[in-house]
Amino acid sequence: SSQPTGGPESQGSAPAEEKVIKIGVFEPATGDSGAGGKQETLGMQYANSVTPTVEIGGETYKVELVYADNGSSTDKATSAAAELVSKGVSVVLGSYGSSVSIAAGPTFDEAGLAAIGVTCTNPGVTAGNDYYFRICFLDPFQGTVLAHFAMDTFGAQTAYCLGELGNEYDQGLVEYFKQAFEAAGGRVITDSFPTNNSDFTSYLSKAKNEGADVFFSPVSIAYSTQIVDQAASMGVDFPILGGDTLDNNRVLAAATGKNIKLFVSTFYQEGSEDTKDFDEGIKAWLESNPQAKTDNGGDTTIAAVTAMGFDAYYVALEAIKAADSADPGAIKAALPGVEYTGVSGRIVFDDIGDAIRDTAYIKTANTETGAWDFVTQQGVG
Amino acid sequence: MADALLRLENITMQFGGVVAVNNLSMEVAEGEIVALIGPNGAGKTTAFNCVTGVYEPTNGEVSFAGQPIIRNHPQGRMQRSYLGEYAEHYANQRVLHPTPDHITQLGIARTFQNIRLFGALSVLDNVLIAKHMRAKHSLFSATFRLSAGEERRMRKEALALLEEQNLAHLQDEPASSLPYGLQRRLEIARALATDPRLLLLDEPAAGMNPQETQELTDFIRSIRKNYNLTVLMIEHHMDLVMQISDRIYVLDFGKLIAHGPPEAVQDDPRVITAYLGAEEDYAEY
Amino acid sequence: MLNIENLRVNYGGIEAVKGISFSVPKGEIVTLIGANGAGKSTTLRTIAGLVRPRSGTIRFEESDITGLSPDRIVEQGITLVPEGRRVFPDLTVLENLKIGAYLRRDKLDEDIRWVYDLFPRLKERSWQAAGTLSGGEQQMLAVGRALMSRPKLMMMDEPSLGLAPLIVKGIFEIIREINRQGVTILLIEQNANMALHTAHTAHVLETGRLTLSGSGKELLRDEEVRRAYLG
Amino acid sequence: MSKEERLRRGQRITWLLVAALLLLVLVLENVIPPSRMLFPVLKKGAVYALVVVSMNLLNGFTGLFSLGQAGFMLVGAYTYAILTIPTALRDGVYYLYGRSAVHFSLPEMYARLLGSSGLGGAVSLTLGVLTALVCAGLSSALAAWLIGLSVLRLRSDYLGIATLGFGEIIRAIYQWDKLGPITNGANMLKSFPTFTSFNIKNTQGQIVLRLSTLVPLMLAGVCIGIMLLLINSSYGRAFKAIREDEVAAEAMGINLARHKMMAFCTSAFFAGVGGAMLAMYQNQVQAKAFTAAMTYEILLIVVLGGIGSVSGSCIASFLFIASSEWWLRFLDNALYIGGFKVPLLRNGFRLVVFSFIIMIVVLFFRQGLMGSRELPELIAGFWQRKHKAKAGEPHG
Amino acid sequence: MEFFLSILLSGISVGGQYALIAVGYTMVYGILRLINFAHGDVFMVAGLMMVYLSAWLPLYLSVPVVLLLTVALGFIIERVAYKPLRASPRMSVMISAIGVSYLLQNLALYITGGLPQMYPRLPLLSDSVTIGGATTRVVTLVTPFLVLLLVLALTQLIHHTKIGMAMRAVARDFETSQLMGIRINSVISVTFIIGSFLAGVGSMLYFSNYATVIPVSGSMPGLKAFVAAVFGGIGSVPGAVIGAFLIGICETLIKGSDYTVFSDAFTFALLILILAVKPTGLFGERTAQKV
Ligand SMILES: Nc1ncnc2c1ncn2[C@@H]1O[C@H](COP(=O)(O)OP(=O)(O)OP(=O)(O)O)[C@@H](O)[C@H]1O
Ligand SMILES: Nc1ncnc2c1ncn2[C@@H]1O[C@H](COP(=O)(O)OP(=O)(O)OP(=O)(O)O)[C@@H](O)[C@H]1O
Ligand SMILES: [Mg+2]
Ligand SMILES: [Mg+2]
Repeated sequence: SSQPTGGPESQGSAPAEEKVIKIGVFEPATGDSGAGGKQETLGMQYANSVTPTVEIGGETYKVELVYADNGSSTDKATSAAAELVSKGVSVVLGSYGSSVSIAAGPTFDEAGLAAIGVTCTNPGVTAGNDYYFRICFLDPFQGTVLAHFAMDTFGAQTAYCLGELGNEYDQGLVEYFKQAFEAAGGRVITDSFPTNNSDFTSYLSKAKNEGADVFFSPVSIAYSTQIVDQAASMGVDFPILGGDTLDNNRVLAAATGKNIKLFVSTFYQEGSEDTKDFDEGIKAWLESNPQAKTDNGGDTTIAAVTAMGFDAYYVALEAIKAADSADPGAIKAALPGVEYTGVSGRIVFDDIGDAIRDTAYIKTANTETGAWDFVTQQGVG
Repeated sequence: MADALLRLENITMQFGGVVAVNNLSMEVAEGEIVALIGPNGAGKTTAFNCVTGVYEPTNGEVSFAGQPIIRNHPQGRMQRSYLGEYAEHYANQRVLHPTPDHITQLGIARTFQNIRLFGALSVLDNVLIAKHMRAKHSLFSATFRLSAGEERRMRKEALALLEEQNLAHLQDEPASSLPYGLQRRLEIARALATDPRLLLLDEPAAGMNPQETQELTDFIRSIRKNYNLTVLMIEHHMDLVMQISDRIYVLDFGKLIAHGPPEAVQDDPRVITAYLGAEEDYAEY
Repeated sequence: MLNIENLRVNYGGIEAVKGISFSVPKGEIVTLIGANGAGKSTTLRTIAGLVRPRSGTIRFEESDITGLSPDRIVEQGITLVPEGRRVFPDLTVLENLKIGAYLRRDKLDEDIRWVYDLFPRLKERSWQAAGTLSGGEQQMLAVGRALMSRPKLMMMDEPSLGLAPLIVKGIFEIIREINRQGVTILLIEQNANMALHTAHTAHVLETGRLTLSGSGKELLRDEEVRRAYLG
Repeated sequence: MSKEERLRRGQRITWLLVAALLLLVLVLENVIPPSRMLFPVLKKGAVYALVVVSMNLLNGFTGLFSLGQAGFMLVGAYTYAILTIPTALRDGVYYLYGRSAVHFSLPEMYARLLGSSGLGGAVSLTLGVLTALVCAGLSSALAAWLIGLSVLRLRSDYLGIATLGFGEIIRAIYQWDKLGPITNGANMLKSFPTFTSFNIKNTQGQIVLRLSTLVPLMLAGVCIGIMLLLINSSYGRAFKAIREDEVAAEAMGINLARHKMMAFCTSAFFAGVGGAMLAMYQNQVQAKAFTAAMTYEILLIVVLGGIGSVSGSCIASFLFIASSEWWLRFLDNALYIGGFKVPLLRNGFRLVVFSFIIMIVVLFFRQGLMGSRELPELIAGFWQRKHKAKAGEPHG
Repeated sequence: MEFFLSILLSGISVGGQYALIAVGYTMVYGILRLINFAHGDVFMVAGLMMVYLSAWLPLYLSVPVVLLLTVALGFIIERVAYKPLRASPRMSVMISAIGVSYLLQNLALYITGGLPQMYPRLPLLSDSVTIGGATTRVVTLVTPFLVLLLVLALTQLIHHTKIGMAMRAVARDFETSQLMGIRINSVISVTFIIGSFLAGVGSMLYFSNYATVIPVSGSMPGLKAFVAAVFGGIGSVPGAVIGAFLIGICETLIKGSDYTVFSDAFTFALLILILAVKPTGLFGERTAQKV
């Protein structure tokens, strides 16, 4: 039998003998984190359009992305994960949001399927789960980075932290921020709001009243846009700090044209020389693909999670190549040895399965141009 | 009458400014059939509701078989707006407010002016439900069938009761599908299933034609005999009332205006003006 | 005035009315008598539009009203005093009367006074929520409410149910009185004696079929009727 | 053949059917690959069936409009999790609160008596889990009792909203960080024994007999069976009487407060067990998930199945879960037939279609799937028709 | 002081927005005994329509068009999802309402792709003002007055007009109402139209304050508003409004305290407390039921 030579254009009419390897995309497309999940998926889709095949045992396999929406909620995560397992994927990417990843862990574990977390930064994702890996930094790191940044840049002594109740990501990050901030002699007030809350003025007033120097709220996109907007209308003077989730064009849009200071820590900075190809390539891809552009929030600003999704796809390909097999078990065995340098930097796994990372980018919203400005690259030192 | 089965003393029931029952005292002796009549809105149903615990009377006492079962006197806000009499009389006695199920437990069963069967349930179930109260079982033993004997006994008795009322062939029909007359009959059967000593009937003949009313009359007579029952009933059908009651109480505007044997009451001028209307009128139809 | 032809009505699988025909001449009192479950109420409910007939036609003053919605039928001048009172429990007595005249646009004071004269008991209770009235008082209210609409044809389903003997007589007085004022009346009664005395024409309904018709006086003399309905 | 006999026959057939289905599941589970979507759907369906029936017991059979189901499930789920997380894994779970305030785990306690490996291990796991499930049920029954004291005298919608409110209050309490050492605050509890823990492994750690789908089905089956017994007992009849007419029920000597409380607590008990089983299915539990929306979903299934029909509830649960989690999923993904992209298909479409289906069922099957009938009656009716057809005689 | 003032201000504005939704609930409940679970979602859809319409229509046009469309939506929902179930058990209608709520949310999810949508700035309403040192938006100050005005008009309508009386009659007995010549369908439609109109107005006030619309934007305010309606006694318009303000203020006060976890729970606790004392809410009348 002969191998088809056609590119991705010939999809529909490919002969039946074409070999396919499936990669599961375990991401939220709906719910609180739907927006973020979609952007992360975009990175994978773009990568898939750039490199649609992989060589295994000398044969070319077409890589097919298989999606399962985990609805951003832990109670739907199990079924979504089971769905991927049942579709026979070889390896899984995702999810945006730590809670769902943690919830799905046992399902992947049981099925002997390796999962590569992209931006789920909570330690609980990989801890105690052999089958979960991840390519991003962890919350203890990110929290510490932000705490140091707050103290170094603003001389902050009092920080007000706000997270969503029951969201592992928010709560974990707040906790590590608090630990670092207090260790450095600062005072921290922590608070949580219930899911689906939309009035944040009380929390902002409280922060103001407590004399907070910074307002740290690493919450999901829907909430952060509201916090930014309401903070601006209340005329608060403290800067708002967020984690990687706030690195999103919706949040940026909410800040644009208002008198507000917004800083985020993130995985990736658009516009550096090294990643010019990627930046331009994906922008062109977004422009040519209306659905993708809508998923990205209607413009072509590149979110860090998109870049991370892009890298995750290649890490998975590396693992497949290293295993030289489509068998989930073999891929799992090969993953710890994978080394890959992507647009977000170098990725090597430690023995828990976490990527070894030591820098984060800090960006600020430029409220005039409506773009993210690079501030600094911050480590824990 | 010392051996009265049911005794009402100074019962007053006041709704806001409306005194529905005003200082009513009456007695029903064991084995009697007593009728309570009076114009519309005189307070007859309300009196029933006071006896069965549906309402708390504003003032007064009800005793059953010599035991006080309900007792109240105006309290709180009611004290100031009370329009009846003898409020002080019960003031320093213990207040008694049993719930309706408690009253039924004591042996007083009733039917309703507007039929209140368990419409969607079968005829048999309607009767079985009335047997529930006296059965010896707990939630646990009933669920796990540890008291299956008790259940069998209930079924047997319920069926016997239906048999007697000529309803047995309808046992699986939903109660709501029965014609009106049979529904009334079933309601009485259901009340009988609670093993009462006293049966309260609220307009049992309403909506029945003269012939059906006649059947009902015989029926009430027979249950008194077979079940050793005392009956207190409200009724507007004078034929029925005059035929079977031993004594009659007449209420008007909540007050007792007459009582005594049927003949005496029938001729009482106050009853005629308030309730029956002039005799010759009555004969015309 | 009202012509009913071959009316059949089903409830689910049960046939409650099995093809009846009769008419109600203008200015008369017509009564339907029959045992429990004979289909009397069903007939009235069908005329009022509450139940759709399976077949048959209902004509009122030359126009076909079969299958019209109840509110349209009321517009034509037909009112029903429903079985079981059906007063609006949350509205006061006065409001219940007013709503009886919902489709009228003229002044109501006169009529309200008239109803209160007919039933003094209601006047006393003018501000009471109708749901807390006694059974008989509710029945009076239901009749009063129907009178408020000044109908051409008034249908009454057991208006004397649960009323004290004195009031029952009163009700029949009223029926005759409003009939004298020109209102045509279609009446259902268990109290066949009274009904037959009052009515010009009477029909006997047995399990969904008309078995006997005649003037009230004729039926009063009929042996069959005497045995079955007069006791 | 009399109606009663036919009904009894229908019942026998139903039981046989259920037993055959269970056996089939056991076989399937061990024959076809465990990765099939069928199994998670069966597991979740079983859990939902239990919860839905427990809600039907209240709303359908006792006529108490209660919306507290999610709250009771939450109590059960947490009780189960707190009692069974292995002590060694507790610190990892409670990482934000230093350590857990509970220092034991039920399966381990049994293991100390019976040994932790081999048969002893299996028995102690089973006993531990069963004890924890019973505790889960009891704790939510207790919660229901406390709540019932204040709200059961409310009528219809007021009762509904008050119980809904209690659900929200319970959720807030479990999320309260002051209770963190016990409940782990608003964060997830995990690492407790799940259904997969019941797969039997040999000494090499390979699975020799899969029971992970059978176990939830059996557990739910037993619980639903108990509820059925209750419904068909004298107390069940009393509950129905309350549904039909409270005033008349009271006049028949049924103590409203006591019987309502019984129904409320029983329902909560099984909702608690169901909650615990949901936690087992999900491998983790978090208070956040037990929202009013979950209660609505359960209520929806109750109505879809038929208010007052246990078998309807069960069938509707499985159908609901299967279509929402499995059968309709393809709608979420773009589909190419030849080179043609099927329009509308994209993420979120599944839910749109699903809600349309629900609306259609609600609008066109007014009584739900089963009305208030039960499966045995249907089978009996079927039998009767067949019988009649064979006899060939017109029915008089 | 400034802190307290700003908390109070946001409490009042939250309360006002709940009030507008609550009135819709209470009216529909009053008539159909139906907890219209879809009401909060109608409110959300009104928000979304504004987002999309304002993109290609000037504001002075899009505002009335959105109100019109919202009213139409409420009307259509009633005709399609509730009217066919008039004769069914109440539970079915309620489930139909839950179904509609699902449908609207899922449609919104499908159309927006789950991305939060930015609500347009309404001139004047969205501007900031400073009073007593606390900064807030104009809409916060406008809301309570607007609410009061609307509610006065409504109570007038319900208690002193024919249609109001018809509404109360229909509430208890469809059949008998028809026998009085009342067109129950028109009366019910009017109710839904009024309710949806208020939801439309409410959505403008609400989203001017909170800027983003997501598919579940309606569910929390919807639930809170419903609680407010129960709180005041379902069926009573002034009750709903008082309930809404009380809840709004309490809720923001709690959020400003150390027990934010309980901000939603407190609302319910308050409700249950009220129900324990008055089983039919603050102004709810115990429906007359005579045995
Ligand atoms: N819950 C209540 N609230 C206010 N008034 C009430 C209430 N219940 C009864 N009443 C009033 O009390 C009076 C007596 O009512 P009741 O029902 O006892 O009359 P009745 O003698 O049974 O009359 P009928 O023969 O017409 O049934 C009536 O005028 C009624 O309006
Ligand atoms: N809603 C209904 N559903 C099913 N069957 C009904 C319904 N209403 C009445 N029926 C049945 O239709 C038949 C005729 O009932 P209908 O009420 O017309 O009788 P009726 O002559 O008015 O009797 P009554 O004197 O008891 O009022 C009866 O067998 C009754 O059981
Ligand atoms: Mg009475
Ligand atoms: Mg009738």
